[in-house]
Amino acid sequence: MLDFLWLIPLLPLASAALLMVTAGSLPRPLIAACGAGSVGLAALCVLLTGLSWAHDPVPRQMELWTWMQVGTLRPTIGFYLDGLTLVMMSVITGVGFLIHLYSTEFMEEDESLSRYFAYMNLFVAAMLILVMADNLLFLYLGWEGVGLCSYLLVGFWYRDPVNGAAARKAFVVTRIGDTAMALGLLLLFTELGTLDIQQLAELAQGKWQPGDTTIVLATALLLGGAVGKSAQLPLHTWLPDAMAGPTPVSALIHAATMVTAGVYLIARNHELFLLAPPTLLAVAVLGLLTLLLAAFTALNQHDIKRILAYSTISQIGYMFLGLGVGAWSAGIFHLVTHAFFKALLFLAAGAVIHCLHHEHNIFRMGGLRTRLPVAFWSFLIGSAALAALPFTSGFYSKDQILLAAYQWPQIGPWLWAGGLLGALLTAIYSFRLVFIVFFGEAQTEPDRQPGWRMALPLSILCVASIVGGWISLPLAEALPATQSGHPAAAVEWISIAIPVIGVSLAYLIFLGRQLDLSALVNSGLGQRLHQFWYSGWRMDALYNWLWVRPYQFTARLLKDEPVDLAYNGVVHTSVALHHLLSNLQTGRMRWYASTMVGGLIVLLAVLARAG
Amino acid sequence: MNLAAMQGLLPLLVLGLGAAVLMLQISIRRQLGWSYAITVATLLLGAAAMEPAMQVAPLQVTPLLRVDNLGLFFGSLFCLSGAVTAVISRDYLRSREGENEEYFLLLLLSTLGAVILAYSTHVAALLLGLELLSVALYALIAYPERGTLPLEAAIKYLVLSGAASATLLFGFALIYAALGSLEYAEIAVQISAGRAATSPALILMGAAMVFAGLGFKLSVVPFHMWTPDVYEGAPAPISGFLAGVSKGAVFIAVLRWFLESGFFQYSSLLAGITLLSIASILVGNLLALLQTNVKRILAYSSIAHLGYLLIVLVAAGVSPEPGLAVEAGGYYVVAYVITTLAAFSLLGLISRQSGDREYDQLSDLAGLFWKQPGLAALFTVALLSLAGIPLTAGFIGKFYLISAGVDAALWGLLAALVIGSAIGIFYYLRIIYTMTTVGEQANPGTTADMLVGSRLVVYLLIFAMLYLGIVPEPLMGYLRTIL
Amino acid sequence: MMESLFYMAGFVAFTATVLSLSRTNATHALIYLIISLLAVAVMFYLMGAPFAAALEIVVYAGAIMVLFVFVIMMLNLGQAGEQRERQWLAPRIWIVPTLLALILLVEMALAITQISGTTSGVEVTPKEVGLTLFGPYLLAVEIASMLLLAGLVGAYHLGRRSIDRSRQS
Amino acid sequence: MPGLQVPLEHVLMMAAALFIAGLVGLMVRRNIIFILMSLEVMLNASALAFVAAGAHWGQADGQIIFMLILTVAAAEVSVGLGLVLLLQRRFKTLDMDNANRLRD
Repeated sequence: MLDFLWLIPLLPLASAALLMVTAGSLPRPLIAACGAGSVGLAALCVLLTGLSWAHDPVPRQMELWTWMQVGTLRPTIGFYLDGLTLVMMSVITGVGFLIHLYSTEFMEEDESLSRYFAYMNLFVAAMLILVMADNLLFLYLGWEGVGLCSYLLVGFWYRDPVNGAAARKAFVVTRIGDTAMALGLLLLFTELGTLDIQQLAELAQGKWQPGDTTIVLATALLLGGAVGKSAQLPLHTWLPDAMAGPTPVSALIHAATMVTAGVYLIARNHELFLLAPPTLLAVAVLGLLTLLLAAFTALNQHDIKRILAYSTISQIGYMFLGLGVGAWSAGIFHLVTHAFFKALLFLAAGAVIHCLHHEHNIFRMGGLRTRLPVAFWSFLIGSAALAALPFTSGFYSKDQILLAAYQWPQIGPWLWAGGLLGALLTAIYSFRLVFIVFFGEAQTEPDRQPGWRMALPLSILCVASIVGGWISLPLAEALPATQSGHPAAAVEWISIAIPVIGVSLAYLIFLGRQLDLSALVNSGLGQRLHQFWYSGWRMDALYNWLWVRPYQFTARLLKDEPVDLAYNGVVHTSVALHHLLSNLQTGRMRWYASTMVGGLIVLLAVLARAG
Repeated sequence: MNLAAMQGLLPLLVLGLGAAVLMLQISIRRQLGWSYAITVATLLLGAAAMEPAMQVAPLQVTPLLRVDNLGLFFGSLFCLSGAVTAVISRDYLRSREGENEEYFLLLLLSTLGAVILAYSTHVAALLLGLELLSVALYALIAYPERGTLPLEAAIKYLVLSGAASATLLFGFALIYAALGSLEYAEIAVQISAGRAATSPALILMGAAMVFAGLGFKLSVVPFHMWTPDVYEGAPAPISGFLAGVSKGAVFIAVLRWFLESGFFQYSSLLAGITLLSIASILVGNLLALLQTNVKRILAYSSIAHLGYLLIVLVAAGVSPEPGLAVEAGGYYVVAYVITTLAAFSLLGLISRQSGDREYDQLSDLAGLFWKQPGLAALFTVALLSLAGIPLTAGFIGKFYLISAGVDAALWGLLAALVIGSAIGIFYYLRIIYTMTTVGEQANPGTTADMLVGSRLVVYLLIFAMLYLGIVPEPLMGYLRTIL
Repeated sequence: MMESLFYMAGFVAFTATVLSLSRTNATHALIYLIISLLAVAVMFYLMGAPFAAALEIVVYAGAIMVLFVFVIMMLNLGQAGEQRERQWLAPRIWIVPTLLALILLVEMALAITQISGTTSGVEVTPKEVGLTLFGPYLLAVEIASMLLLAGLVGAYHLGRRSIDRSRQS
Repeated sequence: MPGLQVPLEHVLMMAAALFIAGLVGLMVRRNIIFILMSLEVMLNASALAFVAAGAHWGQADGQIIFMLILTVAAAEVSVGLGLVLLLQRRFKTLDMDNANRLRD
């Protein structure tokens, strides 16, 4: 099966091509079958690959094909297969397939079904290329590919200009990170002369001491790319807006896979990052800040998908924290469990939205526990995992990260404390969501129940969200081990207790009403704080004020100003030359003959220099 | 003439025999379908005959022709291009009355000329190949029964091309007078033996006149004036043949002449070519800038592309290791021929029911994307390839060319190439943009009535352009082995 | 004696050519051209190329020029045409091109005068030519036949149309 | 009969002069018949140069190229005159300056 590795990205790619070419002329069931089936087949291939890899778990590099060979330049296309790749591939195709299956029902009535599946399949193919690539250039191709698909899918319902604006925002903001990443690639290439990931690691270790400026700069630039793609501070603002796309898209792209690409990038290049301790510190601190900031924001939202979006930002913050403190496997572990329970949450939210006439506001829901039981149980399990309640998958992964943070020298305990605060907030906001949406009085009646194609993926993901914490990922070879050592039992117990406390608090505040915070909320400070957090710490306004306005101002200033003059000059010169030359094309043969004679005279004169 | 020579010349024999059979068929009974079938079959057989011929290569057959991989490969490329032209012409001629059987005979003879050019190692073969190619083309350009434009184009081409041939011949006569040989390899021997030292200026002038004559066929500035007029006046499939096969064949002949007769050692000749190259790139692209006739745009763009190709000659001359430059030239010719054929095929196909005029105005293409998406896709890929956008054959060709230029440190030429490409993108994208707009003008509204052959050719061309852009290595590797 | 004959022939050839190309009457021009070709044939003969001389007369002056005559007769160019031709040959029209051509001639002369040596004075007989033609140049003969075929078919196609039309009208 | 020994440069100059004369005709004349004649003159000049060079080396190759040029001239002229007939019929003139509808 390992020889057929190329089949895995090719399947969804071929399906995307087919759907694009036929442009909706296929019968709708066939479109759905093609869209979901190709990803399902790919998932099957990944499974087979995993099985045959288990026999012989050696990392291997497979050169598929040399793109071209011009002189000494020889860009190749190849895959690298190790435990990390396998884990990522499983998540992408496995969760991806479930979401595709779910989509066949969710998008059933959409007129652009073919376009939807074409984009989704293209996304899966690009994401697979991203994680399978053996060199950073090829990885970058996948990286840009998923960005493009994200853009297309956020703006999927393009008739509403708001969606278009959201898509553009997502594209532009992540581009900032991508540009940094491209610069990082160029820097690495000029320094080391290759972009092959394994060679890079080797060469870098030979060339630099830990903390050398160049490698710190290069990894910082890569981090820029990761921060943009994974919606971390300060480039996180696009993700909440990206919820404008269809909900399965949010589940697949903006929760389970694409947004974790930054985590993958850092883990994949961990040898480089290990040479740059300052960058690693930045990763950890950025992760912590992001997770806190997003958690506070999530506490104050009332759009169901925005709450989940901020929780995603926050959870990726945990992954960054894990990577930053050297808990590589824990970071990836959290990536996997997060993919399960966040996909579950989004899909359950999608089911709610789907059955409730596209209602997004949680305060207009309520009492859905009995009316939408499938969604309720899914949401409950997903929230439990998100809040890291004991024995759920989220608990294990988050616990590992927090323990590793605690053991990190110097500021470790501070990072740990921050993470705990985040965990408390996570528990509160996730169960706030559960209590408000599913308990209390009904506000809106659902007009339908999810069918099996929605229920089945939800059930599978429910199971995965619980048992996902018990599996052991084959990461030992691929990533360096976390420093072991057992912290005090108290630390463990605190980690367990915090989520429980959070859930209890949420119960007291939002359901039992024993804890009345209305006085606090309605006070002047409370109002202002609420507004502040509701707007996501006013980041959008800040950026608007800091970047967009000055940019627009400069643009207006330069609209007909010197810089343009140069460009216009080029244009005018070209046009003038065009007219001049064009006037010479008189259509008269005598004139043509004369120009040829003139040309011959000039040519002879040039040659005569040697004569 | 032994058997091996016959085997080596098999492609030529097939084409010649095919022409004879076709002539007999026309004289016995005029029937367009048969003529078409014989032509396509002959051209495909001619391309396939490369295989047996390769078994005896390399083989010098009389001083005139050499059967080697280079000639065979490009010979079969020209045969296939001729077949593509024939298929497109069949569709194009359907709405045009008259006796069209000779059209295919002339096309066959013209292709034969191109193949001979690819084999030529002697002045006589060069002259005959060139003239066979051109004489058949004069009649093909003027073929349509109605309208005055084809006639005007044919006369312009005939007269100026004749003058160019005379110039070329005079140049060769001077070289012959100085060196006493007409065979390329022999010329190289004489030059290295020092016979040239007695009259270097004479040889250089001869070379310059030869290059001027060939430069006309390649439509290199300042010998380019005829190009847009002739392309505009000629039937679209013939314009494609003229721009693709004729130029490609002449370029291969030039490449052979340069490689084998030792003219690379004259640095002033290389300086002259550099000048022509830069002029072609800039003038060609500038002339295309605001042009509204698509055929003329493509004509100007072909001038610019030949300017790019000349970089190969300079690079091969300057660089101590000419291999890379020659490979780049070979690849570029393949990419250019395919792309050019694709672009003109579109014009031929949308004009298939247009009666007397052709749909060659930019405004005629408005809305093509919505009316005939397949053809629009063909044209889009072709234009992107001409513009050198990645994942198309044109990109790889240009990339190859740039690395050859970098290798030989030809910064001036590369600067011209970059400027030219930048201008080029503007007008190529303008055409694509026009195809996506909703046109108000009367527009080729016909769909779905293309012949099966034309459809096949459209798909094949799209595939070839993309394949060469995405998987260029097989062809590169092949060219590396044969050049 | 022979030498002076050669130079005389050259002089005649050049003069006749210039006269031919500056005529207003096509028939006159053609006759000058034939004279020029005959003079060139004399030069061929004197240089030891009798076969080429014969072909120059038979094919060039004989066949190709007759084609011209034929066409000129068919077109029936009248007096009015001649009047117009005269206007077209005003000095302002030909002076710049002639200057251009003279520059080119000077450039060519600079190079040509570099060469030394004479024609060998050995006659290359028709037999030798024939042996070479059907020896190393055999393929050239074959290809030339294709070339003539192309010319024939092309001329037939174009000429047939004009004759058909003239019959119709 | 033995050939004459004339300096090669004289013959080549003669050929060049004829070539240039043809070129002038090409650049000056508007009547297509004269243009075709100019073309013939140019081709003939090249042929003269070849025969002279062949005579210089005492080889038959020069004469053979001359014969090929003859063939070329015949083919070109036959097609060219066919075009002349059509030109007269379509444009009612032989003036090439009138045939300039193809232009920028």
